[in-house]
Amino acid sequence: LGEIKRYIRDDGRIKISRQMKMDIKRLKQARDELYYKIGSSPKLSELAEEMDMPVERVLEIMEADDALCNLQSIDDPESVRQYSSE
Amino acid sequence: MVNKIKIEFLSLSVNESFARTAVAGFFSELDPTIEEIAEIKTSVSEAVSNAIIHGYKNQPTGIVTLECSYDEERKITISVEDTGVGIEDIEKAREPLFTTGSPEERAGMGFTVMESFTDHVEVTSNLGEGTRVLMIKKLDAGYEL
Amino acid sequence: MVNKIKIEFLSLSVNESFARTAVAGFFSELDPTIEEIAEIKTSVSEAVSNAIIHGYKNQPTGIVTLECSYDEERKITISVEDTGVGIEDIEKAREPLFTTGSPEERAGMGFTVMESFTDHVEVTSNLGEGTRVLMIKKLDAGYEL
Ligand SMILES: Nc1ncnc2c1ncn2[C@@H]1O[C@H](COP(=O)(O)OP(=O)(O)O)[C@@H](O)[C@H]1O
Ligand SMILES: Nc1ncnc2c1ncn2[C@@H]1O[C@H](COP(=O)(O)OP(=O)(O)O)[C@@H](O)[C@H]1O
Ligand SMILES: [Mg+2]
Ligand SMILES: [Mg+2]
Repeated sequence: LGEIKRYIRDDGRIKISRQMKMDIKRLKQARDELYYKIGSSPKLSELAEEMDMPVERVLEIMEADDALCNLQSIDDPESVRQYSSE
Repeated sequence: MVNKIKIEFLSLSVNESFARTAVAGFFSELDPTIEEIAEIKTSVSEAVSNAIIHGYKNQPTGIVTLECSYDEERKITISVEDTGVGIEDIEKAREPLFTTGSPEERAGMGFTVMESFTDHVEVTSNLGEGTRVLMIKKLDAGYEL
Repeated sequence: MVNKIKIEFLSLSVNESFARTAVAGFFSELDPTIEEIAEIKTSVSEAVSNAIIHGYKNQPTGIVTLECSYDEERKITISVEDTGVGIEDIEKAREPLFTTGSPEERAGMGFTVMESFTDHVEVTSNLGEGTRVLMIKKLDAGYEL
């Protein structure tokens, strides 16, 4: 979360660390694959196992993605519902 | 009541995101699905932003009280309370699209979202005293470790 | 005091990870470095586990109170309080390697870790009444948005 805000510049462009970007991408990939495999939304533990990281880290990445999402469309509260809209 | 927490925070809009994070962290122990986490976070956001925007009229000096619990049956409760202006007509406030805010800014869908993302929403409020929103949700019953 | 929160939770070991997540979420608004966040989380873990393990002797019915704040100068405070057994000799307890637990399980380094990861650690305690640990830390002073 903080990691993202740190990269907001005066011009409003958002830069986030390459690592966090990759982690967010991996999280979405893993989520989609698991969803496809089990036919329903994966559990936090399943996602953590798939990504080979602790649950706390998965939560962190979800927060970062969340924050990024809010920044991209501050006036669209619907955007935060991305995870449930599948 | 297997586990419970109580959080008090200032009515600052930055604390909406704190509340989401804290609640997700608390319920992560129950190993919810990604979808359940998103539903919980969104519901908390709606209730907390209501307390800040409507209850305290965006004054940053109010205290929002957030209480969460879960039990052996994976039934979770989330209560969001403010001591702000209160709601005159609760039934009306809960109607979809109803808002006392400016229609350009507010969608009037907060309560509708909470209702659709949880199993039960209870609102108690008194004018000049404040508002409490209690949400109850049963996590996936077929869960096994 | 620009922002502050108060969290109360049961003395269950699962709540140690909740406390870490919640505190990290609260201070994320200050945009700390990854290192600072790790230091804060570790310090909170040590203080909270002490409250649960020593203060409440692992009984799950105690209440741990966690208070956090930050100000314009990016000075943060974290207070962890229990109403458990209390500490007989605070000076001794703070010595590196000192522990009243079993030496195989406890390293006796909790206070030393808190001291090295924050700028200031204040311990107040009364036997039979409980313990409060206050940690103060200044985040990166050279920070600008
Ligand atoms: N905590 C609260 N304190 C006072 N009024 C509230 C509170 N929560 C909701 N309300 C009232 O209920 C209405 C509907 O709320 P909601 O469905 O969330 O829509 P919106 O927030 O977009 O107005 C609000 O416009 C407000 O008048
Ligand atoms: N909240 C507390 N309540 C009672 N005693 C405490 C508390 N925190 C620390 N202590 C005492 O201080 C000692 C040293 O604590 P610490 O440095 O964290 O080492 P450790 O936890 O490994 O024993 C503990 O063994 C315990 O006797
Ligand atoms: Mg609303
Ligand atoms: Mg210790």
